[in-house]
Amino acid sequence: MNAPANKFAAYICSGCGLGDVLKIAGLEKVAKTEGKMAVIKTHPFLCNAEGVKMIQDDIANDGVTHLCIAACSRRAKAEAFTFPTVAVARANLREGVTWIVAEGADHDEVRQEMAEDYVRMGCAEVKKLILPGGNKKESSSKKILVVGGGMSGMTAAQAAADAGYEVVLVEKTGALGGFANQMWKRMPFNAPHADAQPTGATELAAQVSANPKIKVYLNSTVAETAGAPGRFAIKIAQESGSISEELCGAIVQASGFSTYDITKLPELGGGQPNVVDQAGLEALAKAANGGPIKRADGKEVKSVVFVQCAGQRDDSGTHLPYCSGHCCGTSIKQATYFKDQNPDIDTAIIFDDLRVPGMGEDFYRSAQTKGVTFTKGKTSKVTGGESCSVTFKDLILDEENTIPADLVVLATGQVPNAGVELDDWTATVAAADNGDEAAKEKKTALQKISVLNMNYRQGPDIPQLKYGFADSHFICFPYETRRTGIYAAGPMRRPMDMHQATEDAVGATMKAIQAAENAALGRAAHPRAWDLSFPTARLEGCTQCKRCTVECPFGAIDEDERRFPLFNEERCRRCGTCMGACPVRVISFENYSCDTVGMQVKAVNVPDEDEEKPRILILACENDAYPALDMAGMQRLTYSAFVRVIPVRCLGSVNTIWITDALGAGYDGVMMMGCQKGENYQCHFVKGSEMAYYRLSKIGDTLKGMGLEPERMQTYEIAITDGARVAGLINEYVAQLVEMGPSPMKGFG
Amino acid sequence: MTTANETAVAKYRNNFLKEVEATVEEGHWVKMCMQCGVCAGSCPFGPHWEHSPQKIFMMIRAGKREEVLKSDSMWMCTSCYNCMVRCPRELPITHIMHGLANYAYRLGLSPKGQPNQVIAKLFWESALKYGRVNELKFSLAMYFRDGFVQGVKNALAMQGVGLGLVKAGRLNPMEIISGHTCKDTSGIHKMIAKAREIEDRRRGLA
Amino acid sequence: MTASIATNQTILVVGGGIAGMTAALEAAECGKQVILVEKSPTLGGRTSMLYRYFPKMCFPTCGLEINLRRLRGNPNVRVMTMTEVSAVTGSRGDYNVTLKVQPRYINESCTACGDCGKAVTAEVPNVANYGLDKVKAAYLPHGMAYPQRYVIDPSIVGTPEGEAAKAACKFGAVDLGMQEETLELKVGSVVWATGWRPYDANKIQPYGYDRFANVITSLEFERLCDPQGPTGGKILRPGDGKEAKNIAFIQCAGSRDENHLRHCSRICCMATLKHTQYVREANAEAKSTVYYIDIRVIDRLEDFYQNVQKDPNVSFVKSKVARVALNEANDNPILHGVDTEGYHRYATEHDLVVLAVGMEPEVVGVKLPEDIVLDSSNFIEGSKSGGMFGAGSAASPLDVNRAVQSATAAAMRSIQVIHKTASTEAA
Amino acid sequence: MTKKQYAFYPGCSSQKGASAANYITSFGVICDKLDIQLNEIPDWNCCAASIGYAEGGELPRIVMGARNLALSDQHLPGQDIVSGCPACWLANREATERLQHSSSLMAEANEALKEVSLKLRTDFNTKSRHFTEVLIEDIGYAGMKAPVVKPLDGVKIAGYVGCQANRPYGIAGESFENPQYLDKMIETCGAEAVPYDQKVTCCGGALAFSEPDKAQALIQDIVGSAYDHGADLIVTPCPLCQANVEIYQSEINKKKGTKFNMPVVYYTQLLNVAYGGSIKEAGLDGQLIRAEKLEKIAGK
Repeated sequence: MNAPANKFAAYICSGCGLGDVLKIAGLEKVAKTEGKMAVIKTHPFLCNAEGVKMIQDDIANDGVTHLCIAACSRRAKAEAFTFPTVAVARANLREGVTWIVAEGADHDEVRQEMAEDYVRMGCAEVKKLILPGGNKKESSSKKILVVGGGMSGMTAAQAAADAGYEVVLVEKTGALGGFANQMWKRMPFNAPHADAQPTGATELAAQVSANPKIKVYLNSTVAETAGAPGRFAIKIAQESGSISEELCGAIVQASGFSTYDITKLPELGGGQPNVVDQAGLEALAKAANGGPIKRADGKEVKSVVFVQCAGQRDDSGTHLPYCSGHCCGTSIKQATYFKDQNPDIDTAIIFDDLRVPGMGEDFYRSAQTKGVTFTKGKTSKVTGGESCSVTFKDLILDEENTIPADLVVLATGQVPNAGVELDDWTATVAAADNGDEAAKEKKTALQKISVLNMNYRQGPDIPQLKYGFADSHFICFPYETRRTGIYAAGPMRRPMDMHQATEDAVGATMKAIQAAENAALGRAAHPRAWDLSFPTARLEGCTQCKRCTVECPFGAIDEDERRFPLFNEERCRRCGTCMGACPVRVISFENYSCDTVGMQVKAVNVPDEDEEKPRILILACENDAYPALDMAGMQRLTYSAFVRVIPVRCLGSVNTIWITDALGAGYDGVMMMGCQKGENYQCHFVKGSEMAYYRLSKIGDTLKGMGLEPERMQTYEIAITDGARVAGLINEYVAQLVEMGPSPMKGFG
Repeated sequence: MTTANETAVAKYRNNFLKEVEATVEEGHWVKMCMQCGVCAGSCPFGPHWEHSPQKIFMMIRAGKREEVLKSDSMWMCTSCYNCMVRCPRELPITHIMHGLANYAYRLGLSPKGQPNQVIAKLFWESALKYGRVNELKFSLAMYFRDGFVQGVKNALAMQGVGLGLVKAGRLNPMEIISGHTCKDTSGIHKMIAKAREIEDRRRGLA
Repeated sequence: MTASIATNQTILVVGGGIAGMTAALEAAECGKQVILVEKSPTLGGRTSMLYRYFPKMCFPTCGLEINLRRLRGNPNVRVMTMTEVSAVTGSRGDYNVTLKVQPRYINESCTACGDCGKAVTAEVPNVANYGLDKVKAAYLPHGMAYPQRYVIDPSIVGTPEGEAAKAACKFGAVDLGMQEETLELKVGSVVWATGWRPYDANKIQPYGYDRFANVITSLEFERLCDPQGPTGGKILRPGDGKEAKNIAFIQCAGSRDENHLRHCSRICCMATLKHTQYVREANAEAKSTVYYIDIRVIDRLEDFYQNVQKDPNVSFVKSKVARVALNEANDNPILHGVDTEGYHRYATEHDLVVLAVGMEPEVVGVKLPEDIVLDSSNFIEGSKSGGMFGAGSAASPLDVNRAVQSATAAAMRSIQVIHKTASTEAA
Repeated sequence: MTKKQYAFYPGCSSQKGASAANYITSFGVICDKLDIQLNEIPDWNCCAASIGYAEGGELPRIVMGARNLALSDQHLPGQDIVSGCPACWLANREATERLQHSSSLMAEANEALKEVSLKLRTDFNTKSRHFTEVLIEDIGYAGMKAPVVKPLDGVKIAGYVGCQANRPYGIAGESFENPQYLDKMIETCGAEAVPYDQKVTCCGGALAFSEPDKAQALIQDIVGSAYDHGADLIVTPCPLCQANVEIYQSEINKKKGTKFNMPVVYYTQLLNVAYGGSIKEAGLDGQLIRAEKLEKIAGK
């Protein structure tokens, strides 16, 4: 389908010792006779200004449109070999051949064969490459929807507006401010970290309401989220019952948290008079307004005990297993409410580990200076009433102790409001569709809980990670939700204090405006933000099997009314999992398709069995396995010259046809190298490697059908640091195949 | 009449921490301890006492007044200052230990006949009497603290050393009769009496 | 990389660690022009010197690879290594910055082929391994180094060694005549992602880091456990190369201490918990003992702590170790202290002691623009003029995840500054 | 050339016929060679030491110090107050700092000082220093080396710094756990400083008297380690350390069956001998356990 104007050129580098150990003439011959390249040039130093100039001139003056650069790894010299106006394929002769094939004349033959194959593969690939033009949208919205009007939400809205973006803020209650409205003061954000500070919620709410760029919907919820980044169609249900619609570019979800129900802690006096949680204490302090803090019964509090980790860090499975992080600091803050008002009030904090990281240590010291006493102990019993008492094991004095108090404060945890848990949702919907009445009711109930009510087939809210928090799975990429253009902020993402929450909101807003900008340019979102390609499907060939829609890790694909896949390009992360899933191979990217890889597989010259030169195809994840192979090269480790490596965007994008084609063509084996899967998965497209394993577990029968041993196809989890290991694995596998003998398919291919 | 102890108990009711802050040398530092225990592990006499400094600080916060003031722990301080230089919260632990000991002693709660208490007392008296310490009288007093017979035993036990020191010119038998002294001993006595009066007034022990 | 000339629409990011790279990339992927300066020869910063991340035990280079890929794909970021900011004047939206560029003695022609390294015999301490081993004086900082270019150590410039390196290079990449350069540019906003450094363990005298070979820092321990490290991933004692099987971890080595760092460094507890699992991985019999004041692992990280607590090979002692002595017979450190939970005195012998050293801002001792606002531990809170921001562990002692979060926020704030200048100029 | 002038606070143990008499004796030659003049504070009184706490309490102890400071300020204005005994140095310096730190304490002290018709300037902050500080900071190691005529060749010495010469103040720039200055002085005299892990172990201080067994356990470590590291003698900057570590060796031998006979001398005695001082001038005749190696050199 390439226009006739296409002109293909191969540029071969003889630098970095390539010319010393490879017969360049042989490579040129391959590029000409088999690669059918119109232009073939060799340069002793292709990546230097002169070499690059040579290529640029050919592009400018000679109409070259497609390049095969046979030199070093695609990970090396990327800047030099960037030619934005043409399609480029890289044949890896350095890290992939000369650096890993054992030195010496006895290896010359296999080394040369390997290099020639890579030139063949490069030429084959480039023929199928189309330079992605991108898909600019004229009418793309850059408006930011913020869901939740608490500190996080307000901060996000203000942040986006300050950067010049229109904002729609939806808050379910009648006022902005969220939990902060119930608070008397907050922990200090800045040096000297000594005293509790006003929350500033009222001021921020006023700013936000007054900001012409921010449209605030109070008493409103999101009734539906449809569309994709750049064109999210949001239905906002108002108290009045009326529905207004907003077109938004990206979404920040800051739906906050609830406090853990104190009545679930009877052993700690939960529910008894004068035993309150931290929220309850904030209310009392707010009521006191700087004066003496009084209990519900009006009695002035003269002694107060704070019980840390109430219903938290619980490994029994009854209460919250995690630590909410802010509670130590919050209790310290609340203790100073009393001390600042009247230093004679006895304030004790009973803790196990006092967790005030960073500058919190200053706040801790400050409270000690004010006379707050800290006791390392485990509280076993609290009784409320006219005179409360707290029984605990003093871990320092190593004895049971009971202290009386007018008021007891339980430091309970944060419970996220992240919306509906998707597995629960899927199960419920399935049951409901089978006519289960209870399930139908539950479904309506869940819809009420849902924050975004997304119309995605994967469910109405963003996926939750653990304990109901919608956190990112990635340490290096804390904002990576699995729903493109929707970013979580604040305590619904992870338990946190107000300072972290406001920081978090600003970060999430950064990602949101970025998503809106990229959607408008037709560019992918993280991790392929530079990528202008996007998947298209030849629907005439589609069998409506739905695998692509089901397997897409990002919920990018819906079904149209005729049940054909409907690609939401702006949701797509360009991993190619859909391409790997498609049994009829109708899905492809301009620069990455069944053909771009398939033709490389076919291009390899597979020797006959009598030559005793097995061929092994390696399909390697380009983020971890391929760099690991490069590392092996950089460390000058050697591995078998019988392997041919093709980098893939993700193991999830591997279409089984490549494997069957390879084995059918007489390859002796296939190694699939992807990222770690399972709970601590490393796959940057979440489910890619997992899907690959799942699909390939089913390929055994196909192989049997071809009369092949299942061992001829192996999958491996490879980490980027596995340079040495990967070389070893290759050599072991090659040895194993030699043991097995050549593929019976040889000669039929 | 009520004892100093009873007065203190009445004044601070059950808040021992407040009492310590008001009456003990550097006592206001006690609340800053974070229970890391570095002091406990740093003390050369650590193995020999009941409560470590950090534990005593915890006991003070827990209001264990009797236990603390009657304990012999702070009397075990050799003034090596290890705890003080290592404390991550910069508590002047050595001074607090001395202060607690002194306070307990002034209230008459400290363990009777605790040997270190005895020498501390003897040293001070010796220092005060002539304005300078008279080592011979000081050591003899030390030997004879448990009565004459034991004293002779102690003295004999150290006789070799004593004679050695005399021979080396580092112990002067004549000091029994005459010894080093300041000219203005009477002034010094008045000065110290005054100082004590001021301190007692400040600590409410008058 | 573009040769884009900086304007007051440009964002300058100082520091090429994970926070700096993140701030630069987030802004650039939002269409902004960014200059990213790094004082060392490569991007990657401290995280590239870690073996694994907690709590997932995944590899820092994995995220680094993605960020480098983002960088290669983005023309908006201009990277300058071996470059430091020597002065900043002006105010929000209009800063004049002076940069000092140190000579690398290797130019863009380098292909990282390694011939110069082969030609040189002189060795220098390997910074990437905290000096635990040596590298040739012509070296690639590490396998993931970016730019992927060699560096010549100044010590061999003007020596026959330097000439040998020059002679060995077929591509004329070795330029021994390079000089320090100074350049001025205008930017609208500055993100300080200058990161942290481990607190100098020599200053923690009671623990004898300066006197006992088998007392090391947590950062050195990371390198010992890393297959790319000096011992190929074996936990061997620096003293005698014997495998360590009974390891003590001393928490708050410098942190939470008025004599050293006043703040809590946050990461050390989780780092040590992670280290106990390295120990397990290396030898199923090996024992770890953690001496701590408080175990500070918040939110979901608590899971990791609870799992380690279940590990029979790991024990916890609530105690700040008083001092470390030496068993002169076998060079084993002996830890002296008191377990404060019930007051138990100990004198415990271990074969290796790892000091969980605190985080100190890298800028301590560096002259910052007086516009910068620092907290009591010299972390960057922001700037009086409002156009400069701290990011990552330059702003607060943070773990990687929070550092990236902070850097993303800093990028947002810079964009706000740029927007304000743009709109006021338009008006 | 003019001599460096210092107000001198000898302290009780350094008086004639007292336990550290030989320490002071050994100052003589050093002061001559290094042009140091020590002017004794008239009618100085006991510094009250730390052990005074039981009966003394806080203010009386500080007032004892205050009197010395006031006398020094009156009679020897502007001269740093130098003492050879770390306990005295510590007490004087502590008194100065505490009084500087708290105006109320200063007022109280002055109220008491009225009784001896003295007054301490509220801005009094004259330095109280240990004699080692004078040598290290004002003379310097090079300066200390200059007069050396009899380098102590082949003498192996364990530098025992102890507690109060080292904590809480110590010598500027030195570590509390591993101070180097005593070793440097040893080397300055031409002797060899052996590695010594008991450098800063407490000798029991005043408690050696009242808790002999507990203190002697520590002293046994201090002396034992000196033997283990091949030392001929121990050197110390502190009279109390010197007395405890020297005097109780015979006791320990009796109780523990050890054969300790380790000389314990002062750094000043080393310098003195190195400067050519005689056995008498160096106060070596004041040793319970004679330091033969030094005496041999001094005798030459």
